[in-house]
Amino acid sequence: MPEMNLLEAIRQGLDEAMAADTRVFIFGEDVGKRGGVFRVTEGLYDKYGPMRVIDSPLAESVIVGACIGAAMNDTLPIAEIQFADFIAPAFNQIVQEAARIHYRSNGDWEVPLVIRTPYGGGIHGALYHSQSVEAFFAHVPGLKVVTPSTPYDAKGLLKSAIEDPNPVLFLEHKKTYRLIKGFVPEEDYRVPIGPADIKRPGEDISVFAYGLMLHYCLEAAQTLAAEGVSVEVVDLRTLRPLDTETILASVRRTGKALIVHEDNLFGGFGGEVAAIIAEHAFEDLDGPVMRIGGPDVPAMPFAHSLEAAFMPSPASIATAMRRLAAY
Amino acid sequence: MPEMNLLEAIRQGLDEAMAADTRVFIFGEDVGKRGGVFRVTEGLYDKYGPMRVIDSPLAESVIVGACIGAAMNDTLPIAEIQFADFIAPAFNQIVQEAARIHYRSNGDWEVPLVIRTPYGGGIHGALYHSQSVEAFFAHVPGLKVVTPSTPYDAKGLLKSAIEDPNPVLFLEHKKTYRLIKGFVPEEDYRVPIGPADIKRPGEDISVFAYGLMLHYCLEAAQTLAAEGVSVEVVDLRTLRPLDTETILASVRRTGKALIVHEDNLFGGFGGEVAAIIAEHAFEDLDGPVMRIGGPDVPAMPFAHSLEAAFMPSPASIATAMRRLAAY
Amino acid sequence: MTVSINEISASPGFGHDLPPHTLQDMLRYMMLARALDERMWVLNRAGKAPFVISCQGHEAAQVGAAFALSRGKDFVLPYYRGLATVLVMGMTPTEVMLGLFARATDPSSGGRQMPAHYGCRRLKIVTQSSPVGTQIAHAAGIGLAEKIKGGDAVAWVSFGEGTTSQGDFHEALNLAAVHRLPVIFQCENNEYAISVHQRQQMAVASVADRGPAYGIPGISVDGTDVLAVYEVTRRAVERARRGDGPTLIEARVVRMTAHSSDDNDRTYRPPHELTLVRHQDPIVRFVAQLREHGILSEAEEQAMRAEVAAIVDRATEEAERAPMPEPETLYDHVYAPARPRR
Amino acid sequence: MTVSINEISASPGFGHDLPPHTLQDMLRYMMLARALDERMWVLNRAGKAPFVISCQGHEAAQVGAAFALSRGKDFVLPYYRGLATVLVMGMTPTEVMLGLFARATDPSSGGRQMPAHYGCRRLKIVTQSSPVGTQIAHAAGIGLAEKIKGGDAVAWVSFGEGTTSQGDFHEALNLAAVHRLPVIFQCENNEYAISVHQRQQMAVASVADRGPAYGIPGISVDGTDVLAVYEVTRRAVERARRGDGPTLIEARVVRMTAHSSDDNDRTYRPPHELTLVRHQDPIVRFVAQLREHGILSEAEEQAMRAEVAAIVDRATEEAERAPMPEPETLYDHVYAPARPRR
Ligand SMILES: Cc1ncc(C[n+]2csc(CCOP(=O)(O)OP(=O)(O)O)c2C)c(N)n1
Ligand SMILES: Cc1ncc(C[n+]2csc(CCOP(=O)(O)OP(=O)(O)O)c2C)c(N)n1
Ligand SMILES: [Mg+2]
Ligand SMILES: [Mg+2]
Repeated sequence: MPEMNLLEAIRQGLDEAMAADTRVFIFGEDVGKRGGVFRVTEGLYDKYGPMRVIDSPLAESVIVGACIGAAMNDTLPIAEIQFADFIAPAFNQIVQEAARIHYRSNGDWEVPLVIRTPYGGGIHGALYHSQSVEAFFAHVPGLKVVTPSTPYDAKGLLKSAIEDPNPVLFLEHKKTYRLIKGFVPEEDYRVPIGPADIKRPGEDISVFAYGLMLHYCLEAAQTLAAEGVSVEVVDLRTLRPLDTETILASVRRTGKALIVHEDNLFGGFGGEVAAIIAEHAFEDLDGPVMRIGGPDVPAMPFAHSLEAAFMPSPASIATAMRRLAAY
Repeated sequence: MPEMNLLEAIRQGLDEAMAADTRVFIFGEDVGKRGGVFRVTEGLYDKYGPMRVIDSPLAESVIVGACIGAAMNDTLPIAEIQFADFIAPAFNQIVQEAARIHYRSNGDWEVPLVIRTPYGGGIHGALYHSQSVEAFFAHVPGLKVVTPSTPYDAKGLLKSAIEDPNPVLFLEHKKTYRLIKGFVPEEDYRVPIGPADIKRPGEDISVFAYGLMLHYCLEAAQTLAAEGVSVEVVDLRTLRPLDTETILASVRRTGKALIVHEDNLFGGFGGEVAAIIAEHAFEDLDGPVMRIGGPDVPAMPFAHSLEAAFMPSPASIATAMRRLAAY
Repeated sequence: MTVSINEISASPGFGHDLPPHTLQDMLRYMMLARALDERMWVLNRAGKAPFVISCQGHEAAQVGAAFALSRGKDFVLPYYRGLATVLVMGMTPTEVMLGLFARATDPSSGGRQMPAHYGCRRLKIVTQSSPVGTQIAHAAGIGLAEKIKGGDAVAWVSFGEGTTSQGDFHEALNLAAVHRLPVIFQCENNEYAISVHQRQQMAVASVADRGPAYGIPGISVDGTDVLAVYEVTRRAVERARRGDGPTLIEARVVRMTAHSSDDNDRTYRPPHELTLVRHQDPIVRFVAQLREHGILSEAEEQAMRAEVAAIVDRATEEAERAPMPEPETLYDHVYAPARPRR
Repeated sequence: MTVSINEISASPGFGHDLPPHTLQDMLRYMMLARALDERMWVLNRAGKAPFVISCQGHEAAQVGAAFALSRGKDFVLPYYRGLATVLVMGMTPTEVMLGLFARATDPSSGGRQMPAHYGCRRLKIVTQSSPVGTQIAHAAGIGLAEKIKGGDAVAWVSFGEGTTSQGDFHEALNLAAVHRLPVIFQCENNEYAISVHQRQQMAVASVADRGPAYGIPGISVDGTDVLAVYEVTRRAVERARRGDGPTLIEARVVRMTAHSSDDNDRTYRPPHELTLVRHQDPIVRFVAQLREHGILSEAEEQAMRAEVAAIVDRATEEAERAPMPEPETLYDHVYAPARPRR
């Protein structure tokens, strides 16, 4: 079982999906000869040619809009949005069109579309190359939103997304691209969209995270273990549909919940998780449902000093874990 | 003090603001001779002329984008988006531009912009003329989001919004336009952006709502009063910045919280309110933090039978209140 | 590259060699659309149909175009005025009325959408939303997929002139032009976007002037002349099937009604214009043409009107009898179920 | 309506009657921009500047245009290649370097944005973001406000040819055209959008071909010829101030570097093209022109180069010494404070 980083796992997933089904094609800015600005699609243009790996014009709304049309004409498009910050011009096509087409046609039409996009910060990308966008889209019925954190999950979830008959927003934390490595099986496998994954079992508190923060939480949990606190770390993996069963079962066991994300706290995805816990595990709670999120400033600045001040860190997460454990 | 409906109060607020400050102008589809599709701007074109009440091309992105530019050139634009469902094409300009300009310029530039738009359902508007959009925008630092529910608040908040140096999204529930009437003073007054308002004091449970649902909650509270349950109904009024003090103080008194909105439940604004309560009023809670929201389907259908099935009603709210009170 | 129909159509003879029964069929569809549309307003006034948005004045533009397409093969993405389009493509009058009444068996949406938001996968009528212009991008994407697959179906999409102000119009035309996609963009220019006149919408006289900005033909045609529209569309379809790329067609039409049943156009439209519009009725025009060329007798016309009226009566009755959606179905079809792996 | 500079500029004499010192000033700004830009790459390679995005090859297009504007009166909305633009409009080399190093006193953003996202309210340089094309709408809005107020300032906005594919380009030009707003749209066409060639971006040869689609002049000019750009911009400014509306100018330029310091253009650009581009250096060209017309001696050129190098040294040193933003300032300026009521 070869070891690879998250980016390579995604590339391999794309490659295998394209080899297996000629209906699959890739559409986005610089995905062709350039292989994408992060090199995720590197080599695919040479392998599958310009009719299946297509450089789009610089226009996100029609990247998604055209892929919706293509999906309705018997192909399986994978749209790449170069940075999640630039998905905003496609908001209308994603929310009002892709997400509502199956419902509005009473089940007649389907939109089997994957939208891949790198999100998140900590890479000195400044206000417009660091944003997290999951809260906007996880709110939208008809969409699925996936946020893998390991190479294994990334490849397995990508294949599930490509085969899913619904529009799937596939969010790749760009700092994990090369930072996170792991073993990926040779054989064809899937990770289903939906189930969360307990990445570290524990007894004292439950922590819910995804993307880069999942790794920071695992690091903090390690620290806490040395202090005698057993932390369960749950990788949400899919934000919509959310695996509330696994979440509630974990909280019912530990009695304490902490949710961590990098996106701005207020109105972020953590609010939903917290609300579900507060309503449905109320009787089991031995402490307040806590949240850590990015501060409520418009975005993550460029200057190192400011970027560092923005990002939740393993240390700040460990502090919150201690506080919750001690409650 | 004359009585008027919510729509008339907004129109009067616009009229007075335009009369008081020549920098104020209105830009949107059909706002001119037609006076807007809901007639909110009726009469203003005749009074202030085509340079201050301007029919825009049918293009929401440039409606907001141009208003951002105009706001940076010493005018006070009021953009009208004909239906909140059609704000999606302007998402990029609102979220990436309007909301971030002051921050990204380190305080150098300001965007004193008001974006008015009718939202919400119950008027047989179907999937695309009934949507609630507050969750998308209340998540965005740099924006203010206002949701008045009474004529008095609507006019007072509108004037505050026009004078605010920041972009303000002003959400008008279209079913309240003619349904909700109230007294509006003759004199020039303001309702500040920020503070929530306890519309009905009570002792047993706290209910948080806004827009049409605020009125349904008041109706349900009336029903519960007859049953001997005292319900406090808090009108959030401003969703961002949120008045967490008033919210927490209320819950600390009653020990029980219910949040009601019409928007889809999952990832909706109620999650944030619930999360704040669950974290910061934990010790005072005598029951689970409950939420009522629209069901998690892509949008509100046209057929009466389906629209009725979608909308939370005074009756369904009363049921939840009873359950919470009995907890 | 903007050309007017007079220049390109050295018409080979009246009716472009279409056989008489086809010409009569065209008229029949126009009359059917009109009769259905008029009935909808009657039902609206009677409180039986909460919302109507009309095709009146656009019939020739739509029927002419649709007759140049291949039913069940080509994709159509008609906007909300596309009643005549969907009739030609195979939607039945009863199905249209089921949509008006928001019945469970409405093929477009099962009563979920407002009337006139057509869709039917079997007929390749692509489901439409209300935000204007989004469908233009979908059409480009359908064309892109067709090119990838090596097929020769075309995508035909319609929209109003106001909608050309949306970014999606621009992005879609540009994409289709770059990749020479088999797409026909039909702008039905009725000079108004609700109350906003074309003069406040654009600084050009014709939407066809925009073709050259994308390197594609922009053709302006009298959209009240069904045969002229047929001919330009036929050529555009040929061009698309040949792999030569998209065409932008502006069909100049008239909006014979208010924008919708929620509108009152007397607040913004001068009275003489409202009268004038009545004189540009595409059906009156086509009847006269057919009469002149001996293709339609007075008696045939009357028979056709009676036939159409009967169809509309029956459609209305059938649709009214159909059941409303059950409340529990609100939760259906949020997500499509997993497909068997291929 | 698309015209090439050769047709419109019956140039009255070399340099359009600009005095020699102005011509030398133009060159000085071009050299200054180049020297600053080159230094940034050196600093990048040395690990001192994490991100560089270049103006190299665009200097003539920007300096020529900016000299036709009125500093402190007209608004400029330059995109990320606008280094020469902001220098002419009054931003100092030190201020530019403060941005590169993300220092607290960076006038554009206090170190919050990536380098090259310029802004300065005092100088009417409007703050820019990264999502391309949004500023085009802002420029239209600035023009709209100017018209409402009855002023005669113009808004000048720049963007690349790739950016013309965005809906915002279309929507903004259309709005400006309808209301005849005082806006100048400068497209700096360097034939690439990162790796995507113009051929995959549009099916027209020139962005200027898009002017007529909006009913406004579309002018294509050699953007490596500073005086040609000056002249077309001067006329566009006159036109705008007269109330005759906007102009679309395509300045054909070369991208002499990779897209940015994160890019490697050898993966998609043929080697001969990389060589060719070196021969289209606008500075080399302008130096030769001035020399030919006796406006710049060899000694003057050398002095200018030395002067500029010294400025860049000083700017770099000053900026490097400046403090980083304090972490607590992360929370500043989320909202503007209430203004006193007027
Ligand atoms: C994005 C969006 N904005 C606004 C509306 C509201 N609206 C519905 S139809 C219409 C006018 C459309 O005009 P046009 O494109 O000319 O088509 P016509 O109705 O004249 O045939 C408007 C503004 C909408 N449906 N979608
Ligand atoms: C909305 C958006 N999408 C994608 C990007 C990523 N991006 C940055 S620059 C660029 C290419 C721009 O090309 P062009 O407009 O021709 O300008 P040039 O860099 O060539 O001067 C791209 C795709 C972006 N900044 N914004
Ligand atoms: Mg129209
Ligand atoms: Mg370029």
